[in-house]
Amino acid sequence: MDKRRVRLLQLALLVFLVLGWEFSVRLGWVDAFFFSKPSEIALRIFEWFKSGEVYRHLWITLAETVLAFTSGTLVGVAFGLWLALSPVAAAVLDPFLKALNSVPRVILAPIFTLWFGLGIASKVALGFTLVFFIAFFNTYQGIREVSPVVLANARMLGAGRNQLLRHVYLPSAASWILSSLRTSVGFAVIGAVVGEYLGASAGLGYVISQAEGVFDTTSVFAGIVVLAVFVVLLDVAVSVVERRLLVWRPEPGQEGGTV
Amino acid sequence: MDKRRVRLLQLALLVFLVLGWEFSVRLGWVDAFFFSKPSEIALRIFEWFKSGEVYRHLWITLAETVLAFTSGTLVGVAFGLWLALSPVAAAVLDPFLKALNSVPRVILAPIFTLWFGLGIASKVALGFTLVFFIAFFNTYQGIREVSPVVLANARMLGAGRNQLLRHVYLPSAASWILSSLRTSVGFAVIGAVVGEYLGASAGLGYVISQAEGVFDTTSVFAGIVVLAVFVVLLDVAVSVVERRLLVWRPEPGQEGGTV
Amino acid sequence: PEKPKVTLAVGGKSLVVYLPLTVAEQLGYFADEGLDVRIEDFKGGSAALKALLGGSADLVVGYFDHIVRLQAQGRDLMGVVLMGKYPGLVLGVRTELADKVKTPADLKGLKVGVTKPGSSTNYFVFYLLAKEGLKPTDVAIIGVGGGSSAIAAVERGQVDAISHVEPVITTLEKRGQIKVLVDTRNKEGTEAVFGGPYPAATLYTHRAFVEKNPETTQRLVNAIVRALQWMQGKSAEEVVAIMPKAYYQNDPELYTEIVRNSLGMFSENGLFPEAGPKTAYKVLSMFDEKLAAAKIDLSKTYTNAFVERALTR
Amino acid sequence: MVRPTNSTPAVELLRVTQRFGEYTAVADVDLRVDEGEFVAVVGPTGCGKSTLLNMIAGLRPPAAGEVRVFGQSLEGLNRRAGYLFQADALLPWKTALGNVALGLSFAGTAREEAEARARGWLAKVGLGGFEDRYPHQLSGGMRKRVALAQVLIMDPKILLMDEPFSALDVQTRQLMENELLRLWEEDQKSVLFVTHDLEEAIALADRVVVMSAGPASRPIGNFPVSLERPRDVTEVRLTEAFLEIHREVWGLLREEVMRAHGQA
Amino acid sequence: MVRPTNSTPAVELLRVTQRFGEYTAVADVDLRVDEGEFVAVVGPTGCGKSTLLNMIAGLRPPAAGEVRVFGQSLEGLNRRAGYLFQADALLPWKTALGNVALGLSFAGTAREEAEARARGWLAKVGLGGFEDRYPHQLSGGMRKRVALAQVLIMDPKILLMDEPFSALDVQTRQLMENELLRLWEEDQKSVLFVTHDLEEAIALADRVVVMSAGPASRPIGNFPVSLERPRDVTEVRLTEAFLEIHREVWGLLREEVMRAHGQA
Ligand SMILES: Nc1ncnc2c1ncn2[C@@H]1O[C@H](COP(=O)(O)OP(=O)(O)OP(=O)(O)O)[C@@H](O)[C@H]1O
Ligand SMILES: Nc1ncnc2c1ncn2[C@@H]1O[C@H](COP(=O)(O)OP(=O)(O)OP(=O)(O)O)[C@@H](O)[C@H]1O
Ligand SMILES: [Mg+2]
Ligand SMILES: [Mg+2]
Repeated sequence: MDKRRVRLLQLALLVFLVLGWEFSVRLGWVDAFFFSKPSEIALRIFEWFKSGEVYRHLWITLAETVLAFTSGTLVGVAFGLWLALSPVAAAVLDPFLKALNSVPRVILAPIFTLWFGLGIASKVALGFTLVFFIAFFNTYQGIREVSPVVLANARMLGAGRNQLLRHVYLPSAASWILSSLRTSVGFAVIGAVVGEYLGASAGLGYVISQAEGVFDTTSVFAGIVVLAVFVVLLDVAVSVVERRLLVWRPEPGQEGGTV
Repeated sequence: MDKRRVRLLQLALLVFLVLGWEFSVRLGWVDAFFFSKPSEIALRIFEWFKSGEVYRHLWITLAETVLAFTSGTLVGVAFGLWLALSPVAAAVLDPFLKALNSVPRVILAPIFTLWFGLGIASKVALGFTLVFFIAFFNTYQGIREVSPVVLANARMLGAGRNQLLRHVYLPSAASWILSSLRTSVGFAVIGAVVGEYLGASAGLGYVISQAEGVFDTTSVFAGIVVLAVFVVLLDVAVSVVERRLLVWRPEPGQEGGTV
Repeated sequence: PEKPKVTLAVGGKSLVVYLPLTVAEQLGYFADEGLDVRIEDFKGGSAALKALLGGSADLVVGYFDHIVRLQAQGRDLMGVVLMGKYPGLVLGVRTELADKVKTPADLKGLKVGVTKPGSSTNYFVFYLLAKEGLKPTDVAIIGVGGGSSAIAAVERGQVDAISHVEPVITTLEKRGQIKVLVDTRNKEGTEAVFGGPYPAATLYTHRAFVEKNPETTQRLVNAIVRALQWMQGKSAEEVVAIMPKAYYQNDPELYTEIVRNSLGMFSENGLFPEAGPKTAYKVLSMFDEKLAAAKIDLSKTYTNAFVERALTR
Repeated sequence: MVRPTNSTPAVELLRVTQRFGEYTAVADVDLRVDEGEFVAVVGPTGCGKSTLLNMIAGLRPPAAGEVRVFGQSLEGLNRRAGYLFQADALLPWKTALGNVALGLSFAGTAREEAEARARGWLAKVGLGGFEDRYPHQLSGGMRKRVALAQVLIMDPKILLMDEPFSALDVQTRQLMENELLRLWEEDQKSVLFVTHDLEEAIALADRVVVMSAGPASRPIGNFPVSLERPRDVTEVRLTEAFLEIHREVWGLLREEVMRAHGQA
Repeated sequence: MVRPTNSTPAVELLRVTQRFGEYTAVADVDLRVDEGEFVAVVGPTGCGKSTLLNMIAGLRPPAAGEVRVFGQSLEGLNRRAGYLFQADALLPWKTALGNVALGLSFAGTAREEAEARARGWLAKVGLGGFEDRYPHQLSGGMRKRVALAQVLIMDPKILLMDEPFSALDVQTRQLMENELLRLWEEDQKSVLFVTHDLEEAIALADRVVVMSAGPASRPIGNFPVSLERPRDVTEVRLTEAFLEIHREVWGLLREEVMRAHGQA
């Protein structure tokens, strides 16, 4: 359970996976054309960073991801709040939202290009449509899970609508909302990268797309690895927020007074 | 709040949207090349069903969706359960899962084809990778939200590990898991359709992809509409399950004894 | 035949460059040969190629370029019948800029849209620039995607010029958005640009497959050659008439126009012209050091044997 | 000291009925709490005492009948009332201090002032030094006391209290009872006090109302308590008058409970 | 009837300490419950009574010291004990019947039998007819009684009860108390009973343990109750011996509470 052991296990797992991959390729069990080789991928990433060419792409993808993530989360949470608190609106809009969520975003790319051009905006829009729904559905459910007693208490103490939101609904739904963040960090990145992949002039998705065009699997995987590391870092940021927001919870095994 | 009023409002909203779309196109505010016209789309759908050619595609997409949805949910829930109950495994695997969730599935399509061939399996795999993460993250969080007192009580009553799972963890996480189903129905469809869109010989995604190749926006939208209706129907099925599983909850405004 | 059930992968079946494939399918030529052909449609030729390499498809209908590239990576692929003699790549410029930009040399400093960075449309631009003595970095290359997003990009003024293929080109022309600068949909254009024929849409596969299934290969080639011969002298309307309704129902006029603009591209007999592969290699290796460094035996990239046998029937 | 019977009662229930689905919890209840009156409600468990309070608080409108507050028919929440819930109702994400200061901050009191007053109230309920604890870090009795402070700090005209002291030890309980009486006497509050402790009911109230066993429970006894005010809750228990009322109420209650258990 | 002092105690705490972060709730507690003994624990609210029970249940191992159950050092959960929690601990997604039958079904009893016995227990706690209600549809006192049935149906050798009857009206409470005594007398159960009702403690127990106020609370008084068995909880309260012990314990407790409140 202690931190160091966890880190060691992670390292061991990582080494195991990487070596397994390397040797599967070297022994010809899997095809290097499709999977490249970890050693080459590492080299490629190293070169990218050494030459510095990757920074520009990374920066653009980061900007798109962060924008899609924050805008999608904010609007999704706001929408979730609104609908959870307006049963009629929720009942009316429910099928429309479900239907919208089922539209494959890849197909919408031309419309995004038309509306938002080829720059950052269209990628953010794509990521937004993924993040929004995850944040929305979780917030909606989170709000409905608010303890009726706590809610009644706050109302009796004179809380107005906004105060209920701030002091009751949001803190209560916090673990739902934070959980949606966990899922949607990944989806924000996907939105940005797929957007770039479909049409762009910079960004990691662009790099990957270009590499795919010339069958350069090494660069494709190098791009994916950079992406993944990047998401893990973003997730650490979310975790920090989570720990700060949820100080009030009993840590498992520390629930003395309540039990 | 009553059902009929909701249905009427939905109808009104639908009519409003459709008419707005139709007239924006007819008046030249938006370009029919990109947006087609609702009237034409309706006609196209009508023809599809009349000629019966759409059934084969629909059937395949349905099969893929249902398979991706059920397999992704089952494995995601099982995995969520496992990790929520094994803190060490959770701590170790956490960054790996986050990293995996950030890999754009579109880029993986060739690998899925490699592993699973061109048939249904590769599309199911694509949908699976979307549904899995949503189900996983929600289950994981849901399990950790179990009330410590209720848990302690069940343990004192002699519940073994499996019994805790069945009688405490799963029912308690039910609303989390069900909420993830809401989100992931849409993503299961997206997985299937995007899979077909990227490479297939049948299915709605294939139909859409063909239509895109010849700039047949009408068919593209017709495909999207059929899809959307299809998801709304699937969602109704999920709602029925939800209502059956959550009979034990106070309906809002009926919490007399508790308050 | 050795393998009556065949899976063909194609990167965009409804694209007009692959028209002969649909003709053969629609007219039942594969069935006539006793073959059960299943056509799997992919987004893009490279995805189709990957299906072949991964073993889920038996043959690919795709661009000849890919054979050359993959030969350099040690994959022994070979073309068995040629469908398109000319690559069909077109460079157009936005109508507003038409009087300023008259040759590729005028592109300097402008934004040029291509389907995807690293794709044929991209190298086409580089090639044209190189011919004018310009460097690839003299323009900004922007990926605009394959379908209607390309149209959107031009119409919104996101790019100044575009290097693309059908149906984007004709659509843009009809909408009055671009003026064509360089056109390789026909003999004159192609020879002016490349100095010779440039093989394009090709039916290809692993050499091993051909050696293992000569009969199946022969029958596939027979069907394609028959389709190419059928197309000779047909008008665009006649060709469109046998196409699946889904291809033209949206705008029959536009589709017919696209077919008309493209009919000249198709090979009349399926034979690879001897100079073709050389042109392709020359062009490709200009921008790909690995390719330039690789020793490629171009005679191994194709065979005319099957077509010749088909023609003698 | 007998309180004057005011003309408009603070709370008035007129033939009030409440149902949960098929089950009728309380039926045809008439009840009146005058301004400044302290009414205790006792009754078998599950008879519908909390249900009554919920209706008076406006949390769940009656299925039939009318609730009047200071003469006006109640619509929505009862803004004049403070409600100490039977169940745990603290906000788990706020510290003890935050919970007590909550009502004031809702009302727009400046943060410092709200916290200063909350600190004072926490000390009054014997929880000085526990300001920064979250509810899960408090014992059951401590949580109840925080909830008490949370309601009392708002100084409501009507106090609805659902078994407020049952989780407290006898002595703390008496301290709290005396505090409550002091507050109530200071400014004419109207109190509706649910308890299972008959002695507590008699010691505190002007009037003890006994509810019948459910279903369709209603008041079946009404015992005015004419003990001197101000009272000390410990001492008053030893008086003859006290024991007299106690015997009466006890007899009635006992019958009801027996009836309820016999039924089952 | 004085119980024989058995050689191996059912529960034994040896210099047990429990901390929550910086806060030491209980310190150096020595406590012993013999087999068949009924021990009541009283103390100021928040002193650490629930904390003690949690340790004996094995839910939270002590920070220092040792818990022994029937002579063996406790590792993990205490499988011999049944625990009636202070807080609501019913499974919200099970009906009253399902909740009561739960322990039996965990133990592998066939469904019909488990349900039949659960039905019997529900009737015993006066809730016949409420089998199909979910917890949120029950009143506070009803939920407590369901929890009681849930624990008692398992017939544990050691019973840990944290204020089990405080939400019940006096009469129901006495019924339950008598039922508990009957069960306890039938088969040598060891009971550790936390309550705030001193009379209840004395009426039921063989021994009353008084805890000091927290922090670092520990037992400061130990009063054997040598009243005749079997007792009737109503009648025993009137005896002289009862009043004697009551006065003693009361005095000690009062001091503690005053100290606690003075401190704050
Ligand atoms: N949501 C509900 N659905 C169904 N029945 C309910 C609901 N809420 C309360 N009841 C029933 O109404 C009756 C009265 O409940 P209430 O909580 O008012 O009792 P009470 O007098 O406060 O009891 P206690 O002293 O145990 O708190 C009970 O029989 C209870 O089962
Ligand atoms: N998780 C926790 N974190 C910090 N302090 C805690 C925690 N659990 C309990 N405490 C503290 O430990 C002390 C004892 O708590 P406990 O619940 O055992 O009291 P108790 O004697 O059962 O009180 P009551 O009679 O009110 O139920 C209290 O001061 C409480 O604040
Ligand atoms: Mg109640
Ligand atoms: Mg306690």
